[in-house]
Amino acid sequence: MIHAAVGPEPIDPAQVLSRVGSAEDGAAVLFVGVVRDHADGRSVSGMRYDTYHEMAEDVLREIAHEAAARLGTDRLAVVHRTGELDIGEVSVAIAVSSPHRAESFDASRYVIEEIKKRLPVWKQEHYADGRVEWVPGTVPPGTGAPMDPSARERPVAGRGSHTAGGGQVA
Amino acid sequence: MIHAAVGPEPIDPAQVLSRVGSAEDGAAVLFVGVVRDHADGRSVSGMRYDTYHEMAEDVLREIAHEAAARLGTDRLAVVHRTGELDIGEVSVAIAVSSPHRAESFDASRYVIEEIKKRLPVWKQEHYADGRVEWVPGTVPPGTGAPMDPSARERPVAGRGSHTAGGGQVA
Amino acid sequence: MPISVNALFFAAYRDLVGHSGLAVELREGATVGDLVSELRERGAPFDRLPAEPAVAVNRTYAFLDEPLSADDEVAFIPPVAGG
Amino acid sequence: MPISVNALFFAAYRDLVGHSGLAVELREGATVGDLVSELRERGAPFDRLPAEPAVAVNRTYAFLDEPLSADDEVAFIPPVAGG
Repeated sequence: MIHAAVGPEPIDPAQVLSRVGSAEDGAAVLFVGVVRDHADGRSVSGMRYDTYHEMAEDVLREIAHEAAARLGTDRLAVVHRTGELDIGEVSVAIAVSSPHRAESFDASRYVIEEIKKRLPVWKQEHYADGRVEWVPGTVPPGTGAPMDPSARERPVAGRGSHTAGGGQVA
Repeated sequence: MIHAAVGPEPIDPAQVLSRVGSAEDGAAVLFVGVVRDHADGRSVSGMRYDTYHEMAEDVLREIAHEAAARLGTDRLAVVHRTGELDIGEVSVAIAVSSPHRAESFDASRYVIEEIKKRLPVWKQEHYADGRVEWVPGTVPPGTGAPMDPSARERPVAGRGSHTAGGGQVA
Repeated sequence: MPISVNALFFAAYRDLVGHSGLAVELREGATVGDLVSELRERGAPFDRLPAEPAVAVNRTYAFLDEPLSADDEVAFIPPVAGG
Repeated sequence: MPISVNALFFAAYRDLVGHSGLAVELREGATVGDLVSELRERGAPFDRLPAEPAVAVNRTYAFLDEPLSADDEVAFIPPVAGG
């Protein structure tokens, strides 16, 4: 069963992993994202995750279904946390399982890459020196200035990879 | 700390995962290999893992160190089980962590691919119809018939991908 | 007949404009781009919004030429940074 | 001076020859390939071993032209299937 959730509850990776697996599956992959103590050479003391909650669960569910199609099974669970997190706390956990390993690695990677491209979540780093900054992000594909009609039929992922647009506020 | 072990004790993936991670790491990947209930369309009831134990731990440690060099950290743990396993039991667990996710995915994949290429372990499938067969395997690189001297300096991985050589016994 | 839409501001954009959301009146047939122009023409703090922001209309990403209807929810989406 | 080495057989090879290991006498300077020939020339069941098996000498993979020394451990390694 595909599971996708966004919320403030602490994430237990083992519990997310326990949502996948079946007698048919020979491989499972668990990805865990954790708040780390540094970014671009600066010491970080914590992180706040804001989200457009109503939309985020829709987008995460959509990503999960796309990944499940690549995975070839419906054994996929993804949970993204919101709110204030300390160093070492889990921000995201993704578990998948499949008969063979290649599909599990591929689907797991797909979910985290797509989360970073288009999940409406923002994080604010709290630095050891007391300053606070929004982490530079990615413009999601399929939004902003209209592209020429031929390009528009298939939004180009590359378009979404710059970090402009007011991502940082001191 | 790099951890590599081969043995008959049941594997707890969460415990293997708990061996990695640090305040510097933003990503962890756990790979779990599980005995599945079918192979090539045949129903499987269990699996026996035999090993050349003295050599297997050396090779696994060597693989772990190679993977850690790619990972860029020493947060890597890999455990391979031996003996009789039931369907759903864990045969191998690999946990890694690193500041960024790409290295964790890469190192995790490297460990399982190298295990399959060169860890001296053999598995015997027990089928639902009572028959037993050694699973066809891979000839490790760097052994067997000598190659021409230029090739010999760097064993070619492709050489090890066939399944001949007495891998199956009815 | 003018229409009223709900503009939402998240994260850095909420900090920029000092609002998490507000209702905006637009002429019938207006697009997302018209909403952006209408807001930026109000001057500070709205002129700090980019001229071509990423947006979602009713929780789906949309281009700036998307036409709006009464009561649409138009979210201004700063570059995202999940994970 | 002949030397004695320890041949080990695992998994399918153990099943083939019916032994997990045995001591074999070889002439000084013999290679792994000479050990394989010596065994296969004994006839059944050793002639069921492949002519060019994978081997490990003292727990390290080796080619068939590797020279052997007294008391070396030479493992016959069927295609491996871990994971």
